[in-house]
Amino acid sequence: MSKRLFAVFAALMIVGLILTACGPKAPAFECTDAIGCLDVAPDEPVHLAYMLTISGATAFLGEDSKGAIEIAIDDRDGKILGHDIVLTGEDSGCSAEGGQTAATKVASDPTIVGVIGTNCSSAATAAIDTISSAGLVMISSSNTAPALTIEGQTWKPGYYRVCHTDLFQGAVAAEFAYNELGARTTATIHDGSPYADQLQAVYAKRFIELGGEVTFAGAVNIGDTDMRTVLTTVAADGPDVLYFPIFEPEGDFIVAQSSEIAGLENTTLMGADGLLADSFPENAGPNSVGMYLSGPYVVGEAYEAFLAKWDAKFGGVPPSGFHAFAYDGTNIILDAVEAVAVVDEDGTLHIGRQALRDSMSSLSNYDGLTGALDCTDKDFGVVGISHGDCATGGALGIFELGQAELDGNWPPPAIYTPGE
Amino acid sequence: MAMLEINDIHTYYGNIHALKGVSLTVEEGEIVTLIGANGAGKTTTLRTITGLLTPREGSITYEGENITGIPAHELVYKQVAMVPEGRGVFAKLTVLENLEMGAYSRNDKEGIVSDFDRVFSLFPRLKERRKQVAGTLSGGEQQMLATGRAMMAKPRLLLLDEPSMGLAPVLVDSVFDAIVEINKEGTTILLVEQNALMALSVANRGYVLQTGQIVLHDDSAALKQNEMVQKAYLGMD
Amino acid sequence: MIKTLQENFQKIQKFALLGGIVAIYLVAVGMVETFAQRNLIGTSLSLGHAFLVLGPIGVGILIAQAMKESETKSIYVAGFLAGALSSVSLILFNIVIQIFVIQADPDAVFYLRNMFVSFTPTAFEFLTFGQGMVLGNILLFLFFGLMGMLGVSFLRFPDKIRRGWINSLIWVLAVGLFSENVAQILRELFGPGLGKIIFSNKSMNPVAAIILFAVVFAFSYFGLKKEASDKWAAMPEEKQKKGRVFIIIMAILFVAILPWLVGLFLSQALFIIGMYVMMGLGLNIVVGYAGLLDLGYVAFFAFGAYTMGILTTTGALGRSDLNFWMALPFAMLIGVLWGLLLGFPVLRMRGDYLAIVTLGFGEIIRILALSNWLAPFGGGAQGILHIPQPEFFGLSMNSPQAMYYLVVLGAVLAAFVTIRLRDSRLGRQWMAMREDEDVAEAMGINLIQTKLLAFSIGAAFSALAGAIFAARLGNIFPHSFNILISINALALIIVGGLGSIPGVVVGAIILIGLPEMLREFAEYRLLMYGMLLIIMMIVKPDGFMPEARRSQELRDEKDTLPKQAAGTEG
Amino acid sequence: MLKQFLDRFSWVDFFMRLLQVAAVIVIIVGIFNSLGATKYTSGQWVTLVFAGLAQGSIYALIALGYTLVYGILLMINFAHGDVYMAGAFTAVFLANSLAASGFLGAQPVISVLLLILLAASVSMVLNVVVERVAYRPLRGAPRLVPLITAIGASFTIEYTFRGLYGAEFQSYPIIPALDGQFLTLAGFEIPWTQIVVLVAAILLMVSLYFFIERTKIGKAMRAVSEDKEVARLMGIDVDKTIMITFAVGGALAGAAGVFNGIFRPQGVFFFMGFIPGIKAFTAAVLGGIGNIPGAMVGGLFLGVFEAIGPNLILEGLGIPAVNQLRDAFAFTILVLILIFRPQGIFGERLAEKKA
Amino acid sequence: MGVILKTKNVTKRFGGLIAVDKFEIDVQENSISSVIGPNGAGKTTFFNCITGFYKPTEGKIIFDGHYIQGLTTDRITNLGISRTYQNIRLFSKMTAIENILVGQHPHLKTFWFEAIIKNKRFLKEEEDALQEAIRLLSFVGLSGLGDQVAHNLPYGAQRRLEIARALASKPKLLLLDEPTAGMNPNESRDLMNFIRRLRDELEITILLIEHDMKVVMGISEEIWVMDFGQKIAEGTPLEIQRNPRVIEAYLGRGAASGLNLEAKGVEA
Repeated sequence: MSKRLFAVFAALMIVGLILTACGPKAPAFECTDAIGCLDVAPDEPVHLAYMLTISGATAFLGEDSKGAIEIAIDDRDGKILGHDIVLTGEDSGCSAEGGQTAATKVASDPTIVGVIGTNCSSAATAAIDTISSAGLVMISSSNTAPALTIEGQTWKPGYYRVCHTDLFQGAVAAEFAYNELGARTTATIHDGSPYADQLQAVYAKRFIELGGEVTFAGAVNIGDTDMRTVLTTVAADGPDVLYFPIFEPEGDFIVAQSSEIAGLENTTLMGADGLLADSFPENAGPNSVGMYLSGPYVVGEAYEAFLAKWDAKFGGVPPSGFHAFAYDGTNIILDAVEAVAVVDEDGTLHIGRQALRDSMSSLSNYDGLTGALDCTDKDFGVVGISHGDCATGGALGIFELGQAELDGNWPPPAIYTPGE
Repeated sequence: MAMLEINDIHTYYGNIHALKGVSLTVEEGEIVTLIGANGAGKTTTLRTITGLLTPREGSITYEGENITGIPAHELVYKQVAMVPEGRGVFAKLTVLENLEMGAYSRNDKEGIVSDFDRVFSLFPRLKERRKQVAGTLSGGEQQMLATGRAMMAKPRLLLLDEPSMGLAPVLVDSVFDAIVEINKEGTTILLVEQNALMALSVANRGYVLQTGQIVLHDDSAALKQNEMVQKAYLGMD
Repeated sequence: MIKTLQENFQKIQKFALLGGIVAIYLVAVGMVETFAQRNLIGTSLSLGHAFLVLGPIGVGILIAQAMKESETKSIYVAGFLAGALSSVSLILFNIVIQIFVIQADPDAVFYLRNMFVSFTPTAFEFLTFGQGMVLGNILLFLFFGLMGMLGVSFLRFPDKIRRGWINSLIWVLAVGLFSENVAQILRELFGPGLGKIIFSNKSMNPVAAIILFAVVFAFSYFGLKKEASDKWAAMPEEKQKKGRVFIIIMAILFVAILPWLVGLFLSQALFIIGMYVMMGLGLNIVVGYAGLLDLGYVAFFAFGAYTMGILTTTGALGRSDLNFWMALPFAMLIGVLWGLLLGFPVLRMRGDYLAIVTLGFGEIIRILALSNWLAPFGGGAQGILHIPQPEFFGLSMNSPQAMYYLVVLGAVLAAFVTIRLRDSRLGRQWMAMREDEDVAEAMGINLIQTKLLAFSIGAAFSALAGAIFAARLGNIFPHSFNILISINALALIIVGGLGSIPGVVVGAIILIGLPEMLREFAEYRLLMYGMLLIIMMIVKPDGFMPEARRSQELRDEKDTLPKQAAGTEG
Repeated sequence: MLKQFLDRFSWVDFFMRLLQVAAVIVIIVGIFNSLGATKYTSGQWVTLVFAGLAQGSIYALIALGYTLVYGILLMINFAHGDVYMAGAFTAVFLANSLAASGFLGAQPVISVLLLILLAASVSMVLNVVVERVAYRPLRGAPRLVPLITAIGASFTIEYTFRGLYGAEFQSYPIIPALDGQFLTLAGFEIPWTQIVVLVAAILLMVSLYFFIERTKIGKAMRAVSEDKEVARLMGIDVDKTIMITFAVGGALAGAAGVFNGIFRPQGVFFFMGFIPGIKAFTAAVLGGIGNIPGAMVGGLFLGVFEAIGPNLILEGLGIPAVNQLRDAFAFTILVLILIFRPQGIFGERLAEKKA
Repeated sequence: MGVILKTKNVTKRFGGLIAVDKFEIDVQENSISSVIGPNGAGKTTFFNCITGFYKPTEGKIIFDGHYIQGLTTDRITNLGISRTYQNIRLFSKMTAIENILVGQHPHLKTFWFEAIIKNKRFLKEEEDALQEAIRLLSFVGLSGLGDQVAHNLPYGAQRRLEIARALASKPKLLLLDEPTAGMNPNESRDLMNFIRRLRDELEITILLIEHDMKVVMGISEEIWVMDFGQKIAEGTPLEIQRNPRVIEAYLGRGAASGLNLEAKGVEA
């Protein structure tokens, strides 16, 4: 090794050592938390992360949630307990491998307090293990797979969700169809996503339990544009109700093309929260008049204000229907941080990770954009014990679309809620 | 002033030095032939002249104008045409369409029509087959088509690359007859040929190319008598 | 000088237009605005700035290249001019935003933000440095001019300084860009302190940046790398040999301890890279050696994963309760069988017909896995859940670090088999078939056998990768097996250099590793990936590590013959 | 005799034959069962066929771009589906403005022509730029290299447009003049939108055919596709001709984007080109890639086949949720056809050019 | 000396086009013979029928006691027919040695798995094959060029390499398709002598397609003349040169009279 080379190495080493030596002094605070504490120095921000689907065909889901998270942070002027809030994000995609990789990224950053995400249940299924063992909390705006919060199934400590599971929504939709619409036959269509598949299965099960008959359980693929073939198959039996809990644009195609198919004249169309966005009637066209959507019953002044903020910040309206959950989820985490953080005199925060989980798990009667939320454990009997399911199910409703919605009125009136 | 003047061109294929300083001239009205072994650089010379290749050094002057490195398709507009080696007819186009492509550089509709007749009178076989797809022609007919197609550009200088290659002996004569005929009508010809005997018998002058360099240059008659040429290219001992 | 400028004005205009297009593109797709939030150094230099100046700096470089012969001073002036002119597009952009967005009524038909989502007041703010319409645009103009001069300086500084400071700049930007990963590595090595000092909120501390800049500059300026390599060359043969052995041992050690140096996330990235190396090696046999363009390679990956899932899962779909190690050979075997089965119908197809048919197979398999029809066997849309992780002497390999070793082993196995086969009769058969199928057959080669061997050996590695993937993930869904995997695998072997084994590794690091490290760029990640593919192929069409040919006739005296070559006439 | 037979016996041929027979049997059984069940009315079949034709004409227009480029450069322009998206995505904003201002209702024909003009120009320019940036520097590179840049171009275009126009879904407005209008043909009702699209697409295709066959530029394109070097010797500017080819292909794709918006207005977003792109490529291969009438027929064939196939064949085999399998079915048909005819429906036999 | 290759009634149609029309030849063992005829007469198609590239529409081909019509190319090669191509078709990105090694394929027996474990048999066979390849390389006069990538070789060397590759399969019958195309008279003469050596030293039967009449007449023992797919004449060089049909359809008067002298000159 030449002398000069050595000199440079030596200089590097010295600089490194000095820098290490000058590191922050050990805090006086003593952490007693079971899974450790997170310390935020006075000049450091509180670090939130999101894991959403930002790229690919489902990017609109991620954009929807991400915007809501940013608005939630803006609502606090970007500050919590005197610290800035930073939001960093990972693209988890709508896939298991994306979820897992994003989770390892998040888990390897010890400054992160909590995670908002994921959009897709498959991503969450693969991420939950890593997130949980890293001591983080994670709250989802649109994971609806029931297994995620059921003890003994996929659930792991630290996982929460704001949205209702398929078990609620599918059942509500089936009851509405059977009881209110008086339907006795029904057909379903899913799009191959675990979400829609699950939801239509729950719906069909409940519908049969009520005494109805499922004439056809069909499916399309994400990316399909021509729904005439599947609609023709549906039309062959002429069911009373067609339930298709899928997303845009496939849902748009089904609605728009249904009028071309002979035999569907007497079939009522019913979609789910995947279509509950204000762009839907405009996209789907006049056929959307008279159809029903099941979904979160999000109304009220707070929500109107939220939409106004969205319009100001991003222009237009959110691209999908889960933003309100993302907004609530962000607030739940931040509120929990506020509740459990120990503040030193110099402004240093100490956040016990287990304490944060406990705080979130004990949350009840929380007044969110999406109604009253309750994250405590619940017993679902046969299904199992559920943890971290914040949605009460009370915030679900069935909406009827009319000409007014087509003309730009949003949201549509809820004509049925399960309590009634 | 010579019609075509090539001055010390060096052409490379990648790193391969194919032409190492070739110089030659063609006077108006002549038939000049370029003979040499395979790989000597004959085709490379023609390709460099027409702009399919660009020389790294040296210059090419055509009628006093520097045409070094000019894109091949622009040279045609200066009435220089080439019949490529292996004929290169457009196999899926009809005979007529092939000829039309030959006249691509021209816009004078009447002139083109009259040149069709000229080509057909030179090669009557083509007239019979003008609606036929060129790929179904026999080798000799394809050579006629390729030559006729080049004539459609109304060239003042015609470059011919191995017109006798792969032809039956019986056809070689008629191809060379046509070359002489074209020349008589006023087209200058630079002929690259493997068959040195035939080439020298129609050409006024000849150049001998060896491994990328001109080694000999003389009148055809003199070249025929040259001992080296006789041994190497005419196959006489 | 004026004269030189006049002479070159056309070039200046042309390059300025080019730079302007690049600049407006980056702004219009929203990259500049989005990345303005992401600081590289301190709070003043953001990634948005780095993107913004790409245009003018590039213009400067082009100018310096095109005007090589001119005197230095006029080149700088030309660079300034061209850079400044390239800002015109952005000035126009600013005016458009001012009129059609900021001052327009959001409900008006011509309210441009309805169409162009990145035409935002924030972008305007950023581009005008917050100084308003007039002053802001003037500043922008001057700033771009300076950046043009900066670009010129890349080529015009004295050589030593030039190299030094370009290297330093690259290093500083790279560390700023990969701050999270660098910080993570520092954390693993030195604890949390150092990283916190160098980075704050992903951005590099200015002092640290200056130190890094200085160090790299010193390295380059004093030519330490060259000195070292000169010394190496001067060493006696024997010492070099020893040195080589030492380096190889160090490399193996490095690979072995790597996951523990880089932490959880980068280990996961390494795991994915390793998986793709394995697949790439398999696909390299099919495409690189045998010349069969296979766009449906993901199918075998899926078979491996599903076999692993079905054989080991404890869920309802489980068919047996094998453990990972027992299921692994079955996964490979199933891969091989399907390689044969799918290879069969396409034996007679060539080139692009083969490509579309294999692409079709990939899709068919995915759709079937998704279908209600086969859901009783493969779980349909719900996938297969709860696939146990492998155990190694009782230890569950549930971390990416542990699985990393598994894929490294798999990749080494794949490389070993590939090398051995390449240098054998079968390898020559494949290559002959790739060069000319008909002539290869006329050499007595049985094409059917040879093709099927390529398909099935390639499939075996893909299935192996799939099986490991399933075990790492714990859950598999049909959506994971989309065409992107085939495309990635194909792209990485071509970018690396078709037929080259080190090329597969390099390709995987660039095309799989880099995007993983750049995850935070989310919506622009695939955009950059796409551009990267184009640029890399244009710069290096033969790949980064083109396949090398062995010397066989003159085995010991390498390079003694001068390159024999002659015209390709004829 | 036996020995001679055994020498010539090929397992591949045997299995191919077996596969062919099996496929035919399965298809016949499927059709027999489906039709035997009389589940669908003849009106429903006709609906499907016409929807398939309209869809197929869009495939065909995109496929022409693939085939033109393939013919001239022997490369798969993988980004072509995204070129289609670019036109459709850009024109949707104009379409909505036209609808909002009422012009679309008042002057539907002019409006649609305007839309086609805009979409075709955008796609055309984009395709030319892609050629200039991503393909031209690679003339003469190994064949797989342009495929990779094409894939790169595909990503670049998709995410550029996502950056420009956002990730939301847009929809074309419904043209009032065609809304809910049906043509009654032999007692069957067919939506006018589909008829318009089909007729317009066929018109475009026929004019393209004449352009290629009759005009000087068209002939030059054919000449270049056969031999670039000789074409240059004829005075044909090869780069320019290739550029024109890309321009024509791009314009057709852009027009297809608007046609798509007429008969199926929803789902306009940055990823919309991917699947039609692959389907159109499939159609081009079905027809014999490089062959222009082949691309047209291949497109229409694929459109109709995937529209009626699942219900007609798969359902009769007792498979549940058949529509989910439509793409798998389309690809299976492709594989079967290529097994029967390895060169596609109209392709030339490659095998005859062996030695 | 027996007949090594016999074709009976061989016909090949492409659609309506008859490329080869009931063509019959008998090639004597250990002979050198030629098929000549105008361009497009069907000579190469005929070769393709023999080597299995095409399946003859009708007719039989008997090689060394086997009926080979309709067999796949690789089987025919394994029976002992090898060929070169009109336009050189080397494996252009492989080295010269590798080209020859591929040519040896019919004689290599190791199983692919042996290559992975590198057992003794594999190593020995590879070494032997390599030595044989080097020997063949020097036989065709290309020593020292073995590690060159084929397409970097000079034209003449490529021709010779193609022959070496064809020889590597140890054929009984070698088909040469225009071997002297693009060669000057000197080179052609060298090649003629080389072909004779092949026959004399390796005892290979040789069948040529050739345009260079000096070569054909100087070297062939028997010639078949083909025109429009049909055989219009057969016989010794002398008989062919005098055959009026051949002169009319193919040779032309001038060429025929000149050739006689030339041919004699070569033999001298």
